[in-house]
Amino acid sequence: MLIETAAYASRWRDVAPSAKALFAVAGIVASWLAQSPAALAALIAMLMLTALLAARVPLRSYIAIALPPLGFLLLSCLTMLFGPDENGHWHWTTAMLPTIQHTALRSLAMLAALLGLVLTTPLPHLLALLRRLRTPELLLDLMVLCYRMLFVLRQAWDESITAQTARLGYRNWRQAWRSTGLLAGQMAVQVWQRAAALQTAADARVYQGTLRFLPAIYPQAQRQQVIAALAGCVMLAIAVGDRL
Amino acid sequence: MHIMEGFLPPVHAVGWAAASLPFLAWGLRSIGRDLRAHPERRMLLGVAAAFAFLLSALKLPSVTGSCSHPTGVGLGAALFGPAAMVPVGFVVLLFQALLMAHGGLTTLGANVFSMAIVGPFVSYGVLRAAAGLGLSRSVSVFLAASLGDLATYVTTSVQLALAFPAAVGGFSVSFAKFAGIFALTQVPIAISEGLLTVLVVNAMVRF
Amino acid sequence: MSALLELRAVGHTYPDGSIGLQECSLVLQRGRRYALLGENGAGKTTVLQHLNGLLRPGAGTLHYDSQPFDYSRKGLTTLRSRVGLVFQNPDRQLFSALVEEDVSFGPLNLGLPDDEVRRRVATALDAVGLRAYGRRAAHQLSFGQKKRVCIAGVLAMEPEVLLLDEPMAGLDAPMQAELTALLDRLAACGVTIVLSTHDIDFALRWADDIHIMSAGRCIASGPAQQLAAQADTLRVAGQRPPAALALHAELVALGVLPAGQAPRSIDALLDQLRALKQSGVSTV
Amino acid sequence: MSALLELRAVGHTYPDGSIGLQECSLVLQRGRRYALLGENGAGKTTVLQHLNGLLRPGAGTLHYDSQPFDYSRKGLTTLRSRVGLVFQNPDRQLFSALVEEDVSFGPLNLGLPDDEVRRRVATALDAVGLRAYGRRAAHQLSFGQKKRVCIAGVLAMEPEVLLLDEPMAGLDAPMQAELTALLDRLAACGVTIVLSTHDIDFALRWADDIHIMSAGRCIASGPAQQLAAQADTLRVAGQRPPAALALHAELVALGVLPAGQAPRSIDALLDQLRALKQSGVSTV
Repeated sequence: MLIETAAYASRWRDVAPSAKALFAVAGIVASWLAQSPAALAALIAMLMLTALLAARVPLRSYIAIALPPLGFLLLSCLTMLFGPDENGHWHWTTAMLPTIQHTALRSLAMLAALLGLVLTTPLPHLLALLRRLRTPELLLDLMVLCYRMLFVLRQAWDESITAQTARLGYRNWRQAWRSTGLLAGQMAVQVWQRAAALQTAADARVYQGTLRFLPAIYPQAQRQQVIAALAGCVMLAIAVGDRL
Repeated sequence: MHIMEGFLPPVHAVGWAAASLPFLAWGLRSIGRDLRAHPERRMLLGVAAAFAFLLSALKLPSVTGSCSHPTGVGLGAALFGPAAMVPVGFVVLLFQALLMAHGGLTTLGANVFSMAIVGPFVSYGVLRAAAGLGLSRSVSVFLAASLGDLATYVTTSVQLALAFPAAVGGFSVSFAKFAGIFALTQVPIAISEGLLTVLVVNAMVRF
Repeated sequence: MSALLELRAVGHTYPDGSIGLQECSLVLQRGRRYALLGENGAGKTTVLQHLNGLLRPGAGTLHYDSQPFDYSRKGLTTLRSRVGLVFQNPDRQLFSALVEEDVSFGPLNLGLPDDEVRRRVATALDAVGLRAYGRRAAHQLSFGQKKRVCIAGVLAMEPEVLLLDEPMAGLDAPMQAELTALLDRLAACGVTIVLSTHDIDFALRWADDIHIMSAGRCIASGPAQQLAAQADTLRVAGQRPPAALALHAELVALGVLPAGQAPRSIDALLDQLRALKQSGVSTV
Repeated sequence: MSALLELRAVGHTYPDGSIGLQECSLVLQRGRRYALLGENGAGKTTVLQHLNGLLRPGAGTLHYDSQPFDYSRKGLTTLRSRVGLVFQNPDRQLFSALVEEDVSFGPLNLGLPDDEVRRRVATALDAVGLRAYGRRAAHQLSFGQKKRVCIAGVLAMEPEVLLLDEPMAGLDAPMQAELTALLDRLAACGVTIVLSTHDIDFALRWADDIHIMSAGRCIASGPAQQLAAQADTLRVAGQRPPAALALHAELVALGVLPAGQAPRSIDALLDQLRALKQSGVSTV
């Protein structure tokens, strides 16, 4: 998972997640408000450059991560560029071009806002932020367990695939299907065993029914939030100025 | 197929979020009640969510180049009931947005509606109907998983068509276009999903 | 001296019908280092889970502080906060994302104030030598580091008794030496340590007392050196005599070494031989 | 004699950037028993996965039957059917509900006819002593039994070379003895065996030849007894000298034992001492 690796390697990793989230949310709201292509382009530039230059996210990972959503964008826009005319003949049409242009730029700006956040903030820090924002406890517990077990299960999955490959389990299409099915079935059964083991381990540490963790302290949080808010205001000003 | 970050206009994004919220609240309440009787279910759903995420990030043989697909949601609906799958699906979709940039935060509501609400409910309904008709286990599991998957993608096409009606022909033409384009990837995925779920369920009942 | 923890004729049958323990009795005194020695499947893990209240005896009783334990909610909280258990597989007991979060889980469950929890987390991570890793994610650590995080998670509850299930399994020699040093430091602080192992050489080298398990029973208990010399008892438990004792006995029989206290490890035996060489009392 | 398998200056970097192997060269001859000795992380598993074609060298080459290996689809199928690999953790390589189904996985993938598969499964289960367990559920077996099922699953492909990753990890003494006996039987049938271990005592006791790994390199190769005596090389690889050799050296220095071929295990040393005692040549 490229995002995960980039986030832990980021030089903004230990910046208060609240500040980074504030900046990203301001970027998203500004992108929603902005109307003209020029304003959206300015927002895209600001959001991307912040991630690439200020937070020093490697350009290569940035592009690799942005490619799948860009594929979706391309496909959807091409779909909108094709349609019937009044006579029911299908061909390329520019009727929706303004909508397409606006939607594409808005999507890019918001994608840049999202990437700026997730490429500098490891998911556990975001979960801690969600905890502070009073997300329902049950959802948080599911997220915490999901995050940790994700890596445990993926490692188990990869090791099993390797073991199956060693016994020629992926020689051809048919065998690949059979092997994947067997493995997924065995792992599905493991879900219960692993859950039971975690329950026992939690009970051993006086589990009281909810997963409680100590919040991290960010000594610089206040200063960082102010900076983020100011930068956010710049983006909002661009967007609001554009509407007026 | 997840709708990417920022693709939906604000009204639609907020609208779909508002539509999903009651289901999420209902799902949480339903799990909460269940947890009072079976506290160990909390861990179970957490691990199940991780497993669903893992399967959704999986590249299946024969469907190269496809990105994420809702594998496991149909299976989960059969095992835990559709209500529990709303919060689990929510977590999986949030993680896909945050860890893989598949989908997004502003489109989370719309994606939750198609993938964590419509998908599981259709799967569950098909499973019940198939049981009523007395179909074999493999057939009913295949139908449940693949129809749940198809329903998800039809819902996504509806969401896109509502947001971007065609200049000529409006919603119905736009729906036809989106559904047609995405069918190229989604129909093979739905079939794979059905096949894999059958293999998984057959392997599970033997353990 | 009174017993800290005691199993009296405890029997336990698992829900699937397999027998975990049968008439198993053993006593743990405060401040000693115990090894539970036995083959795989002899019931070592089951004993540890009884000592921490995770399993409840089907027959017999658990005595804690010389009182029969009552298994009330409050009693269990007290027992588990004072008797910490570290499981064998880290991936089945670490559930939170960040190291320090996981370590804070136990103390928070005890209802301690945040400051106190923070202090304990720092102390526990210091103790296992992972202070700098607090903000790392668990999946970024090596196997040996994860194992130490598990131990820190239990230490943060400041238990009097530390139970460890096969702590040396999967560790190579340098990591084993590191972990042994950590256990020695904890024992020096007065923590009672009980670990399970199937390695008799390690048990003899490390423990004050050994409890030998076989087929769900504790078939013998006593000081390590005394017990390790009882070849018959060991054979019943599927154990061969420890190498250090066997060699010492032969060398005594050959007159190379004087009769007396046997060494507890091959290294100690080597030291004896080297001392002999240097003292010039060569047998040639 | 020509090499069966050979790594020539192989380098391998994992996708996460960590270095698996660096200029690693080693040769395996037909019919011998090899131990790959090294600490955790020294690159033992990476070597085994190269020998079986699971990993591809980033630099250098794998030679098979004295030819550079070509990594074609067909070549990989042949290599993996002739060089079987048993992984460390049985739970990661058993995926079928029943033991015999799991063992049949490899032969079925080879595309053999059903009769032949049935014959091979029976033979492989016989070889590991689990004939009676074919219809049992794999997850109900003990750890040691699971390990043997994994070996049967590879044996059923009738490989010429058997690679085992840390086969003794997690096994208690009786199970280790059983597995050693099984490996001895296979070696006697002409199977070339390569196992990885971090236990130098075991490597010396069991192997004909040892390859010592350290930090992704094979830093020394040679006959077990010769290599095990090179204290300097061992120290680089984080290994202490084997107990049997160290004791033998001290006893020779003390004049208790005659100089000469050192024993390969503590048991062999004990036998020497007992023989000495019975021959009446007591040193007293």
